[in-house]
Amino acid sequence: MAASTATATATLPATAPAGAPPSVRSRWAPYWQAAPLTAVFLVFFILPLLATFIVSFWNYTEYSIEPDFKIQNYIDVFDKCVSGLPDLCTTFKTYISTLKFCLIVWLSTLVLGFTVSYYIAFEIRRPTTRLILALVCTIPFWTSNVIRMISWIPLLGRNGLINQMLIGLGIVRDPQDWLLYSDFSVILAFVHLNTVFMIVPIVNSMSRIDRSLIEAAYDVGATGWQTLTNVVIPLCKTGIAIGSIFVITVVMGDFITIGLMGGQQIASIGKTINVEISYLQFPIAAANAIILLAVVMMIIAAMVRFVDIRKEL
Amino acid sequence: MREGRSLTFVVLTAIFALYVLFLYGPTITILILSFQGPDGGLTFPMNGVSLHWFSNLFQGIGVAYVGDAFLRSLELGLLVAFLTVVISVMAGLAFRRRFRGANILFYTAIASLILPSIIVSLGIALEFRIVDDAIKALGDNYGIEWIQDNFQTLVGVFTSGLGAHLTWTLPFGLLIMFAVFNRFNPSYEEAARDLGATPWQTFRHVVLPIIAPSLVGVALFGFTLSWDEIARTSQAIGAENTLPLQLEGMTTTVTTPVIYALGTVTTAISMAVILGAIAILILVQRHRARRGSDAGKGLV
Amino acid sequence: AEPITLRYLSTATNQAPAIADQAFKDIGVKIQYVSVDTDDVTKRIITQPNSFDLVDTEYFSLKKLVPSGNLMGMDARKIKLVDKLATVITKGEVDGKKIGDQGTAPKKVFYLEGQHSKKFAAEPTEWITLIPTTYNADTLGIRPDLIKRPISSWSELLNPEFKGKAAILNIPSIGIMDAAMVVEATGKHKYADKGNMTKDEIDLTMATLIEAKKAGQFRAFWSDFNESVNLMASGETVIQSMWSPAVTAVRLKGIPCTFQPLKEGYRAWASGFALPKTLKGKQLDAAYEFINWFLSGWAGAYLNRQGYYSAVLETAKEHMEPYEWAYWMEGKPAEKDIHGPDGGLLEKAGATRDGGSYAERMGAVACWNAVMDENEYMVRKWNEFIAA
Amino acid sequence: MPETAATAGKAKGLIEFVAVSKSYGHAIAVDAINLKIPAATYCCLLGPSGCGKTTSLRMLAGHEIATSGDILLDNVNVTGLPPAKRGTAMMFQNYALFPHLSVAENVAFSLKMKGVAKAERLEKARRMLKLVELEPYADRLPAQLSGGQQQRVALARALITEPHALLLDEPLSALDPFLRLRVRGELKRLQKSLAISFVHVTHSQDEALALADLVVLMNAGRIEQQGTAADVFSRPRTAFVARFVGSHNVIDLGDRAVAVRTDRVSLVHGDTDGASSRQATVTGIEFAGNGFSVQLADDRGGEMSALVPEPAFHAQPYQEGERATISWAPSDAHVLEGGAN
Amino acid sequence: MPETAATAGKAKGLIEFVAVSKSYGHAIAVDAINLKIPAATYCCLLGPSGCGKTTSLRMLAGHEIATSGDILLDNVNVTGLPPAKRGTAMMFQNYALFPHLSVAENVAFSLKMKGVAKAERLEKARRMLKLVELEPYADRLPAQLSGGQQQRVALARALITEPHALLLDEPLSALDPFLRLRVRGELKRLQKSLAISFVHVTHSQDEALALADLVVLMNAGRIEQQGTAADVFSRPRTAFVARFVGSHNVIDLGDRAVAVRTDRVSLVHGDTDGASSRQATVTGIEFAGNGFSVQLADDRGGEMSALVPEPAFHAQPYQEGERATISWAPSDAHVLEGGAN
Ligand SMILES: Nc1ncnc2c1ncn2[C@@H]1O[C@H](COP(=O)(O)OP(=O)(O)OP(=O)(O)O)[C@@H](O)[C@H]1O
Ligand SMILES: Nc1ncnc2c1ncn2[C@@H]1O[C@H](COP(=O)(O)OP(=O)(O)OP(=O)(O)O)[C@@H](O)[C@H]1O
Ligand SMILES: NCCCCNCCCN
Ligand SMILES: [Mg+2]
Ligand SMILES: [Mg+2]
Repeated sequence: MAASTATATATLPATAPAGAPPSVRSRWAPYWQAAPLTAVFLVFFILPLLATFIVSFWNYTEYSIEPDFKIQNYIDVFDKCVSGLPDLCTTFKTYISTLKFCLIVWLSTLVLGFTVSYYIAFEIRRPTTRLILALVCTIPFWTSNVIRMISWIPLLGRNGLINQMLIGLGIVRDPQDWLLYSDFSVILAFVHLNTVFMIVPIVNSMSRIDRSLIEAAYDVGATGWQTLTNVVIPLCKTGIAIGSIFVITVVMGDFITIGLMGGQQIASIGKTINVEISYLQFPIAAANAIILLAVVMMIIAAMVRFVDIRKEL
Repeated sequence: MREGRSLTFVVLTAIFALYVLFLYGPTITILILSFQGPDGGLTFPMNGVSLHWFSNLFQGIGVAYVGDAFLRSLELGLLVAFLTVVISVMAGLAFRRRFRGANILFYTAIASLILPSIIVSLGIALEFRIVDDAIKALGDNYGIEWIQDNFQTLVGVFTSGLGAHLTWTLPFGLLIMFAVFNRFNPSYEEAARDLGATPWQTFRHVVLPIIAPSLVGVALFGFTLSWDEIARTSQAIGAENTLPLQLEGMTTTVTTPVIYALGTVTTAISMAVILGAIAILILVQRHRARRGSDAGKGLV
Repeated sequence: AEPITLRYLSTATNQAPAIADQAFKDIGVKIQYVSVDTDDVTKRIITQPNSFDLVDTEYFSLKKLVPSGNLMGMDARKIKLVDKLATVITKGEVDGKKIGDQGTAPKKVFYLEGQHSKKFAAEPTEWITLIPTTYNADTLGIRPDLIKRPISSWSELLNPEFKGKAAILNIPSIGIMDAAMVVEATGKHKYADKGNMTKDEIDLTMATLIEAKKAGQFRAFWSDFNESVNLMASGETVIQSMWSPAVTAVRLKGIPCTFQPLKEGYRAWASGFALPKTLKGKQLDAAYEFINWFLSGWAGAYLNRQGYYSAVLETAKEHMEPYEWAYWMEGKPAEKDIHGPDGGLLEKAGATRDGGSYAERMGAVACWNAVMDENEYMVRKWNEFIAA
Repeated sequence: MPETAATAGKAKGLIEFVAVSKSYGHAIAVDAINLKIPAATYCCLLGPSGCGKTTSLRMLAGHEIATSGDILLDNVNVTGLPPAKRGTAMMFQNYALFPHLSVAENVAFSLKMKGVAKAERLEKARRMLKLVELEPYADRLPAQLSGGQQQRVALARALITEPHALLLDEPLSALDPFLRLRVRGELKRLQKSLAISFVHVTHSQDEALALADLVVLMNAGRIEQQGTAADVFSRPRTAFVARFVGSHNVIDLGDRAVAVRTDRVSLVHGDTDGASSRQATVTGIEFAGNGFSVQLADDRGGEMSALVPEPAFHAQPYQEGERATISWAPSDAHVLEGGAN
Repeated sequence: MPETAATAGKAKGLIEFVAVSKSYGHAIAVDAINLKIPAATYCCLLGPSGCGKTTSLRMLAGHEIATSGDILLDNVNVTGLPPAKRGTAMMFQNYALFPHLSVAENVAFSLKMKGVAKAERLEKARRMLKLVELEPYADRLPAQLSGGQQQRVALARALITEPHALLLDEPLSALDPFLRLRVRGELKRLQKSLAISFVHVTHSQDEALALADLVVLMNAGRIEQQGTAADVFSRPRTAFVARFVGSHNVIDLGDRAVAVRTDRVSLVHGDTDGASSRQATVTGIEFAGNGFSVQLADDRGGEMSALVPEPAFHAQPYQEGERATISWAPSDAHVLEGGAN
């Protein structure tokens, strides 16, 4: 345990001033150094976002989009959303479906990711072992997502390995349909693809927790669980937040996983946008994108209110 | 924390093992099924064992130009990795000092990371569409023949596609560089200047070699992210597909285990790239270590 | 000299490497396939008309494609076999008999007023929109081993008996027509044109689909050829709308599958070649040369052996064995084993083709794949259906 | 000295190590040590880096499990007990204050863990903070305190558990020299007023000298010498101790080795004969505050050093390179066990 | 003392600070200091944390630009020159050895920057390494060296630039106590043999005492006192200096304040009258190696302390709480400027 104390001190956040560079140097250096980054974000992020915003007010036909200023696209998005109540309109239903997946996947990846991170960061003492286990968690990341997704099909299908096993073991008599092309398979694939996004930042946060803090908690009588809730969790809030933001944005914008694993019959806002784009309805797709952006930003803003993400850097 | 192999440890080990099984289950399934016999299908049971689907794959599977897509993705990935390193390092250096707009730039990077990819992708598609239209209108209005005859679009793997990938990899690169420079001791640079190095020499001979291992990390990260990117590329790619997009197309069009063979091969290649990079790092470190080991046995 | 390369845009199923190889052998033109899904073919023609030299797309998309002005009318004078093109496409007739023309029947969109016109011509002109490549009549595919009773109507698609085991296409404009076939079969409503519904008809049709979806009728929606094969072969579905060669593909795996003729008739489709407006010079010449080659028989025979129908039947016949022709086109029992274009065994001697001869099948067409005037509304309703 | 306090009725903190060992794999960090620290004793653990000080302390705290042997605290065998059940409290080198909790919450932490109601525990914490004169800082976060203040918070957090023994691992090393002096005075006062034992690991001899009732000097996992500070510093048992505590000349007399304090030798100019003396060459001169420390290379190959009082030095200064004779009274030389090495 | 070296022809390193100030925003780190360090002088900068030592050193090195004032090195005004052009070389606290370069490459770094050919620069580096006795380690990486060896590499790397002045910021603080002693001897020897000036920032009085020809004691951005070590330690100019260097009683005599060394006061048991004396109560006793330090609270509210030699203490030990009288010879008391605060 003395060894873990030693590594803990080694990984303490740098107390030195944040790498303050020599003070005597050209004042202009930061500007040209930051220029390429600025340029990339300007051309491929800011302007596209602006274009999306502008186009969301344009008109469109089957085969063209035309500069205009009309809010019809937004009205269309919210078609019957008020008048149709108490029945939910398509947009609300789609958001509820997307948010439902988001919540379930977020909770699952959080619990699973946190547990695995805790195991790696606190239960494993040798730094090399820790590194290896962390690598083990990230290696499947290098197989194409699409292939990893479709490889669930031979496992989960009506005649898949799992069903054969369940029937073979006499656990069920008939093949279980809910294993594939269902909410379950979508969630499974999401958890499978995204838990690593939780693990990496949380392990990172946890490895910065000074081991002596844990000992100090035990020393003054905290149980393992109390140490977890009173010390570990508060201290890796930032990692949790970063991981959560990843998972939430990925799930909110997804259409591929939901499509492939949901048999194309589950709605997601990403899929709506995607369908609209394939029918060249860029303006309404843009309007949907702007609304999605607003929703995601609200979720994240709520999250960031509790945590200072920059602290982690 | 104290008595090591506690119940917690056992339970957590079990959970971890299950997680790893869950994580690798599909990968292993692919691996096994790619060795299906010639008559085997996409699902279990195995119908013999063979290399049939691999040979099938290397003969070219006809439906699509996977080989071209593969090379294209490789090129794009390497370019993205390279640009991510260069741009992130430069920006990392910039952020060590105060400059106007630093905060906006930082939050833009964060926003680029957290914005749903489909929106970024759509935005890039729209932007290029508008620019394309503008150029064509220019051609028509001024009767510029070259434009009328030849110009089609600016969209492409190495224009809009590259940009889309960079919006995804650069924020990661930047965050890693923040971490790297946070831990970078500025007295190395002062020492270099003290010893007469120009700013460029300081960077070239001191900063760069010291942060080099992290840069390998950034490059690997950039490559992997690009190699497997779909959502951001989906709307912003031109006529030619990247490998993952091609694969996505194939999932609906290929009915044979050749797709698993392809999965196995791509996994093997990405693993080779990554393990190769790690091996190089280890070798370099060994080499450095060895230089000194014979010098003096009596380490004081 | 450098061989000319043509970038050939279409769905993956339209892209047989053998055809490309043969074309290169015969005329020295290199074909480079660009494969995307059905919707994306349309999208690319409109947004990236420079990204291909030749496109194989469907007639129903023309309503969107022609107004974009990105395609050129094909010069009929340069198509050697223009007079031999199947009348099913050009006139909507089989052996002189009119067939169903609901939806975007090819004859409605076959000619343009001028080479660069954005309007379809009512009468034949020398500017053709698409030179047909393949066409066929789709119906339901079923698993007779799992259903174990005769199926004769589109209404069975939504029969609760097959709850969780049915599928339709994920392409909204086609999926809704399958649903319309069901609605008509159940007698709930009679459409003036299933391929061009009014808003009310769209609402009604979608309501039917939504009801079925909520009841758990569908296993999954498929987007392309092989996905439909996989669903059927793995037993995920037992009844779904399908393409003829896909049914053959399922049977090839040793799994019983029938391309079931139904009393309400077929939903037909046709695809064909178009050229981007900007194609010129040697590329343009090569494109015409390739199209002429395509119609000259080898490719037609190849397609016919796949189970599609080719555009010029006479030339295709020359490239097929008589027993093959009898099996594929005349609905006769196979005299010998039937092999696919890749040489694989498709049917044992003695088998007959589901649905019978060319005339029986194409003669029973009820409607054609279509893009509706209310397309935008339809897409919105489709999203509603998905969200239900 | 410790006896006085220990004999008082309420004195707590009688600590016994009985043949306690700790090994990590094959490496033995602590090698069968026996140690008895009377109740209410200020004990300092000294020794070179890696000699096992921290390990011993952590075994006592329960953060490390002894490989063999027993540890007793106030006659209870605590060898197998968890840290919180032992009656020890630990003050960590970097204080290990919970960065997300306020000063008061840090101090109240152990009470919270026990389920004490919020108002009550904060009240108790406030009283504890008063003791360490930090009441006004109760609502700050640790990062907003100076090193010395953080140190006192850590102290308060440890003391609120009412330990029988307080264990401190290099508690002063992070403080600046001024603060270090102040805080060490406070520690000593506190220990006396609480009448419990403090076990304090340090690298610094000054600290040990100033604080310890009992100095325990370790070397390579074993206890090399224990006793009062004066004992250890004036009468080192072995050459190792003599060298470690410094200000001693270790002189090899052939049959035995002796140690003589550098302020007990006398130095004269030039070569002079005599028993208990060495001829030598001056190799360096350093001012040492209370005199000049003259470094010498003695002719038999040893290094010696003599502290010459200021007036004497000024009267007849030494120069580098000059010859000089160093001599000592045999009564000032005491014999070292185990020779000169 | 420094004069002897400075007067030698080749001696280098005459450093002058002329009204040099440095402010960060509104905060003044260094406040118009004037300082002249003769050539070939070992100068130690001492002072409490934050008093401006590092800032002064860095201004001299050129890593910080003076807000106002001039800095001269060997009569050249270097105020505006870049670091490498000044003739100074800096040794950083953690040595800042380039971790990716071998020892030889580290030492040769400055030559490489100048474009000296590889063979030549490595040869020169090798000669430099010989000087610091590290030749056999030329091919190692810094991480493979002990702290003391690293320190010598840093030294060699600095010295290869043939500086007129070597600047060291707490060069010994990272070393363990044993090593610290050894290395400080080496530093002093080197400085003498090179006959250049060393400016050495330290927190430790021992270090300053042992090394410095010239001690500069700073406080809050100003120089509080400068002089030989003996000067500063025996004759503190102000109460601040007396307190900082310790071992002094600062006594407020009403009209003036004086300082008396704790080893120059005499202590007797009980209350006794007399001039130059104070009645007091014993508040603490600490062993101090060469005697016992007795802490007293004098009846006028001051705190005092007396160093009682061991034999005297043992003959008549003091107890806490006992009354005692402390007295001093007026000749041992010297007057402090600025009173007792
Ligand atoms: N977890 C561990 N695993 C292996 N060896 C260890 C471990 N902890 C300590 N050691 C070894 O045990 C010995 C004693 O270490 P310990 O930390 O007790 O020394 P210390 O006296 O506190 O030293 P320092 O003064 O440097 O803090 C050392 O040789 C150390 O390397
Ligand atoms: N870059 C800076 N920006 C603002 N203030 C600074 C900066 N560098 C130093 N200071 C301030 O200048 C004063 C002098 O600092 P300096 O580092 O010179 O002190 P020091 O004597 O070296 O202290 P220490 O003994 O702690 O190293 C301090 O109050 C410090 O806070
Ligand atoms: N080989 C030509 C196959 C064409 C298949 N296209 C089917 C489209 C059905 N909507
Ligand atoms: Mg220790
Ligand atoms: Mg400093």
